[in-house]
Amino acid sequence: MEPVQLLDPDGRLTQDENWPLELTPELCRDLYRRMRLARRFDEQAYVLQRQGELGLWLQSLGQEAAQVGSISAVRPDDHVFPSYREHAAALCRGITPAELLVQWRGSRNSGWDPATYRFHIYTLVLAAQLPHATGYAMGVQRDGTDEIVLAYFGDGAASEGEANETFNWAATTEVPLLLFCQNNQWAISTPAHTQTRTSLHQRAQGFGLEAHLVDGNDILAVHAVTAAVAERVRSGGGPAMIEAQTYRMAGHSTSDDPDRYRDASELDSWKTRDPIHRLERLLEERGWMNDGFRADLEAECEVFANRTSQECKQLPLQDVSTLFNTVLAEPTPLLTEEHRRYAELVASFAE
Amino acid sequence: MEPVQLLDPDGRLTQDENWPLELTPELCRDLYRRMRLARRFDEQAYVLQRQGELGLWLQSLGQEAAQVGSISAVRPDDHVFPSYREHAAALCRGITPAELLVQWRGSRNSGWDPATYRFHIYTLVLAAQLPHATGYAMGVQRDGTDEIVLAYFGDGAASEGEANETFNWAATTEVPLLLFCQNNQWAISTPAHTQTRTSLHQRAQGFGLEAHLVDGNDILAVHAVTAAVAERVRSGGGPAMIEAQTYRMAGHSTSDDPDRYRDASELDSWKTRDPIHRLERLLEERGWMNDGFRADLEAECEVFANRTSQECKQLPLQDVSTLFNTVLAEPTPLLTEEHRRYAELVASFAE
Amino acid sequence: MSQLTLSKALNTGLQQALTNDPKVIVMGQDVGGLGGVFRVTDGLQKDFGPQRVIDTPLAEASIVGTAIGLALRGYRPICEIQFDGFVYPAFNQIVSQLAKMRARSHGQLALPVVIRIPVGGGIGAVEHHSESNEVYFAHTAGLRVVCCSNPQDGHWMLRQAVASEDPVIFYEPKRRYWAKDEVTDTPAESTLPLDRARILRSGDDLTLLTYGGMVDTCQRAAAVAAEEDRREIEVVDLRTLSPLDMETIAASVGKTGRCVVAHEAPTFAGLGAEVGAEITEYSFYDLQAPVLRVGGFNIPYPPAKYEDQHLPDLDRVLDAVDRSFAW
Amino acid sequence: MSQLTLSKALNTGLQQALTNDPKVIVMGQDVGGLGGVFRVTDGLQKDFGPQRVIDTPLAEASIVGTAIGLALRGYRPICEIQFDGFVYPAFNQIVSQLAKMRARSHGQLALPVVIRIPVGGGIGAVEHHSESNEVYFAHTAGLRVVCCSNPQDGHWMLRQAVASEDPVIFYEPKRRYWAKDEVTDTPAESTLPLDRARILRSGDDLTLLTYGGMVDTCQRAAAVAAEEDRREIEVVDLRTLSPLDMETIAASVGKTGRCVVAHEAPTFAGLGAEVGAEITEYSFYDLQAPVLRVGGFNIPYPPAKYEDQHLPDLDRVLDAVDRSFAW
Ligand SMILES: Cc1ncc(C[n+]2csc(CCOP(=O)(O)OP(=O)(O)O)c2C)c(N)n1
Ligand SMILES: Cc1ncc(C[n+]2csc(CCOP(=O)(O)OP(=O)(O)O)c2C)c(N)n1
Ligand SMILES: [Mg+2]
Ligand SMILES: [Mg+2]
Repeated sequence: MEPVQLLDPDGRLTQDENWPLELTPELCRDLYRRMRLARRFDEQAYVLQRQGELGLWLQSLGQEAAQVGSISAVRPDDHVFPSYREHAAALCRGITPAELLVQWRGSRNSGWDPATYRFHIYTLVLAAQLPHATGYAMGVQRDGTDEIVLAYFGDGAASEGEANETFNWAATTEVPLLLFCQNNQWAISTPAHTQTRTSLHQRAQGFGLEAHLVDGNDILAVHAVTAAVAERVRSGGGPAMIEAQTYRMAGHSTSDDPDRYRDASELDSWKTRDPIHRLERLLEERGWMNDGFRADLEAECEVFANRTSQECKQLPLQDVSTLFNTVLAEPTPLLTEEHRRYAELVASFAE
Repeated sequence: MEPVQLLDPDGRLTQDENWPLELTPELCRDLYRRMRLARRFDEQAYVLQRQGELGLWLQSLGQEAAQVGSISAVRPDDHVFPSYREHAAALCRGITPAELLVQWRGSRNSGWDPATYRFHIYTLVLAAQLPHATGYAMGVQRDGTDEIVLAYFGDGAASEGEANETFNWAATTEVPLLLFCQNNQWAISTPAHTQTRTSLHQRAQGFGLEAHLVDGNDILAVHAVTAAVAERVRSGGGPAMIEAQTYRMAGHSTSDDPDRYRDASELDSWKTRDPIHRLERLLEERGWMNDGFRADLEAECEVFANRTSQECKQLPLQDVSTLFNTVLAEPTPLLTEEHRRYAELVASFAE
Repeated sequence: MSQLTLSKALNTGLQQALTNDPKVIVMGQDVGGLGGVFRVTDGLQKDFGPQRVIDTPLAEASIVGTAIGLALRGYRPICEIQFDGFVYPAFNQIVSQLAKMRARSHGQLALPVVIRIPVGGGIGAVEHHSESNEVYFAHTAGLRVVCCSNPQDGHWMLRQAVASEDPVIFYEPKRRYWAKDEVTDTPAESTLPLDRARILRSGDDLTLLTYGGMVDTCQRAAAVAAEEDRREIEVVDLRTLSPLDMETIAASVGKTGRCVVAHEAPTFAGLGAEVGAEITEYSFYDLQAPVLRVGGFNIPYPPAKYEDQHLPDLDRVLDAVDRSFAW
Repeated sequence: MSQLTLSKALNTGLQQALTNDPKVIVMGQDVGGLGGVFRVTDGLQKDFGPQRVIDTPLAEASIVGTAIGLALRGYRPICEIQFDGFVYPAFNQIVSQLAKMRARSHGQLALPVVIRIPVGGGIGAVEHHSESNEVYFAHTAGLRVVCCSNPQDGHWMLRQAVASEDPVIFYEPKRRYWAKDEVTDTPAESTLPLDRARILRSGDDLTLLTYGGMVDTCQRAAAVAAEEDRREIEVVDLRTLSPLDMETIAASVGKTGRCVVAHEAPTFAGLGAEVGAEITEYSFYDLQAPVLRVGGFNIPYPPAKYEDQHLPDLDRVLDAVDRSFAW
């Protein structure tokens, strides 16, 4: 099956009557801007890691269309359950660079308040967020509101039992859940064909989910498909799944060495399908991007990069007491005693 | 989709060119005899439980065609991984009543040597045997022999992560595994439609498995489909799945009270589709069952039932030392000491 | 005040919780029409409907995982795991998600989820149906682990667990489900907070610590010791396994100088080890003998016909008591 | 004899195991082309092919579950779990199947499966990548649980684990992967069986028991104590966590009369509790102070910037030593 595509790698619009999209300059510029900011942020975070300011960084390089295209197609009050590489999506929700980076700096395990952004904290245990998203959607269903839940996961995570239980549980309970898989072709060094024999959207269909395959580097297709499917989910059509074919253009993380397992030519071929590039071509061809917009955006990107650097370096450490106070609602006598003894020991050295 | 059916509930042969079956009196009599023996055994085990000779019994009543039809269609050297209700299948492999009952009497956790019968011990943790079957098939694959592995599971177990991981793992590794699901409509009190939205064979297809739906109360269909699929698996066609639609005519176990959750009319309707009954009709109609055969079989059933009773009541208890000696290859000092101390205590009371 | 079995006392506890707070949800395998295999949820679906008393698919990881999601949405789910030995598919969700969410979110996210687990042996069940796995969860920071032993405690501890902002692993000893006793409609004077142990019988000579299915055995042991050996044994029902109520425990052992811990779980790295290690630190100079442990053998739970040997009985508890006095 | 890092010593151990027995199989996520995230399986797939060094789908339950099946077929699989915090999806297979198969089959079925788990903190990793969960498995009857601390032990313990007929949970301390030391080509005189602890430094004043990533810290603590306080501390690397080598441990504590147990895992119901409880029973009258435990705090593993505080360091170990002497 061919993925849904509305914009080809050369920036030419293609036709697909099943997925209408009202194409406006504003929409295109907005999507383009968000992708550019996300990529600039990602580059900067990479640099920060190389400078030793972050312990680790997992780049979203190449997946901007999949993330921006999807999250921009749901409502701000739709709750999102990300995996751990959804930086572009997080930025779209207004999460700040500081909030995003603090986890990777090693100062916190999560940086933002999920309630503020309706964006759950990152989940590093693969697929573990998917039952959470399903349960949250069960709550929405019981509340009788018209929110939906959007959950991200990867091609690797799809092999976990919990991911497949989710396909099944969601299908049988008919919750308002939209499962969005970024198939970026790799799970660390493991190619997608080692994970699965069929395309993941076909698997989801087998469970009874409405499921679609979309060119994940075509932001117009991602946006159009997500918007249409989200509305069906919202209006009681039951849960659905979207598989976006995209590519992890960087290594798995800054600790990874992709040269050990994949050919440079593969990356080269995906570079010709860069998601930002093709929307840029469209904007240029249509004359929807003038010099002013271009210059403003370049400047905005640089400001954002600088802010990212600065915020990162200024990130505060919490007091160690937070560790003892956030295990349970109230610290237990054991924790209190442990904390007391530790403080005493530290104090004894300070003397 | 309609399940494959070769013999209708009234014992009339139907046509299905996709699933040829060489119908002989010998085959039909053999299958009939095995089903009758299995049912008689099952009834007797039920009685033994009610007499207090067994702690628990899970009847296979109504599932004889699914089990006998499938296991008789694979080779004796094909390794089988059962769940816990495969009594009819176990009997076909020559496992004795004593070996089958000892677990339910509470004297052992398993009663037979899996190597002798190429039939693994029962697994009570739902779906946990499925990765084992897959791994065993990986071994067969590496050994380069033409055995296949047959694994049984239920409609309830299919909801577990491990079952779905198995669908996926088997499909990607292309192991010689035949997954056989007895969809008996219930998982204790939970109906199949609470477990899954689609038919389970459709789900398996979504993973890329060859999968078929068969009337599980039609032993000819089960036998024909299993035989054909098993040969495809054997000849390198990759793993496959068969879903047999059948019915658990008894409660989940002797501890269960099915009246709490299901309508008597449902059972009545399935009684008209009894698997033994319909093959009997065919045998009668064709004149393949004379009085001698009938009388012999009745007698054999009674002998078997008596043997079942007797063997059960004579089941020995092992010495308690077995408990300490089968934890690891060698008992650890802790276990030795624990055993010694316990024996001493017991001895002190004997004095 | 009524005479209820433990099963019924838990049932009425759930009923109260469902009545008092519309956010409370009961979910699990066969909890609806069947009322659960131990009938603890009997009739609840009829009273509160299938939206609040949910018959789930057969998938423990998702039962706990979706409960976490429901809690994030503001609900208070009570999950039933059908038997102790079937909680392991949910282990990942419990240990890496449920237990850690508060810490991972630096206090922003609370998960008031209760996981009810029928626990332990003594009912002649087949394998995987008689296990005592409390220490896996006790060792896991971020969970409360409690175990009731009688109808009154079962009822009130369950209501307290539902009211708690923390995730609670709530153990119910199977062999006590049909034991009857008085249950009060309002908290009694004797009703303790969830994090306190209960002194069931006081005595000056030895402290016998236990919980769940072994409480009855230990009380009988104390009676025998009093009658036959004039030994006054203080019996403490721990009730809360994590955190431990060390105040009560230490006070008792400080007084008696001798201590035996009895549980069904294997002793090796069992809860008795923790209790023993802590007591020894608290009361080193007061101890007349090491804290002795009596537990199930260090083997996988044996076939039913051996459980009377495997589970510590009166004789094995009294033997440990004797050994303590003989030290 | 060569100077190897722990990672390389394990790698050559696997190489030997694969060479010596065609039934040995290495399997896990990214163990092939990548050679594992810690390079322990580096080059093995090239040498032994993808049928024997298997890049699996991303599903821990199935990694262990299919290894069980392979073992039933006569293979000897060595599974890699990528990080400690990702073993929980396989918990059901490990605890209810792998550990129990021998007992469930009354001795008929052996499962010679090794599960390698990089363990513990100290490498500045993100959450779930620094946990110490050994006690979950130590408490589980039917498993051997071991932990190496240096290249020579890593190499030989791994080969012994592969040769064992029992399932072995094999822990490798991450922060020691790049520590170099001599590894012999044949068993050295000092090579111990898998079920023995190793006395690393002898001393008469106090026994310091530890394992894995903490061994180095404890050896430094002993050196400081000797130098600054003239205290002779006996340092014991437990190596085997289940079963414990109580013979070695008890002999040491019988001699010194004081004992501290140090590990990275939280103390509550941690392995130190078991060690402490057993020692106290063995050596009650010899003990000058209670067995003291030093461990990670009883919290979920904290963010990386706090791990130097969370993990017991020289100061916390020495503080426990001081407290023991001050008792
Ligand atoms: C349960 C679990 N097992 C293993 C890991 C280690 N791990 C981290 S990321 C990763 C690959 C994930 O691939 P995918 O789901 O495709 O997401 P991507 O990294 O490509 O975004 C692995 C194996 C983990 N985080 N969780
Ligand atoms: C992991 C696990 N969870 C729960 C149970 C308890 N249990 C035993 S049988 C059963 C229903 C199984 O239904 P199904 O798979 O359809 O098999 P059937 O009993 O119908 O043959 C349940 C829930 C179990 N054995 N294992
Ligand atoms: Mg991926
Ligand atoms: Mg069923």
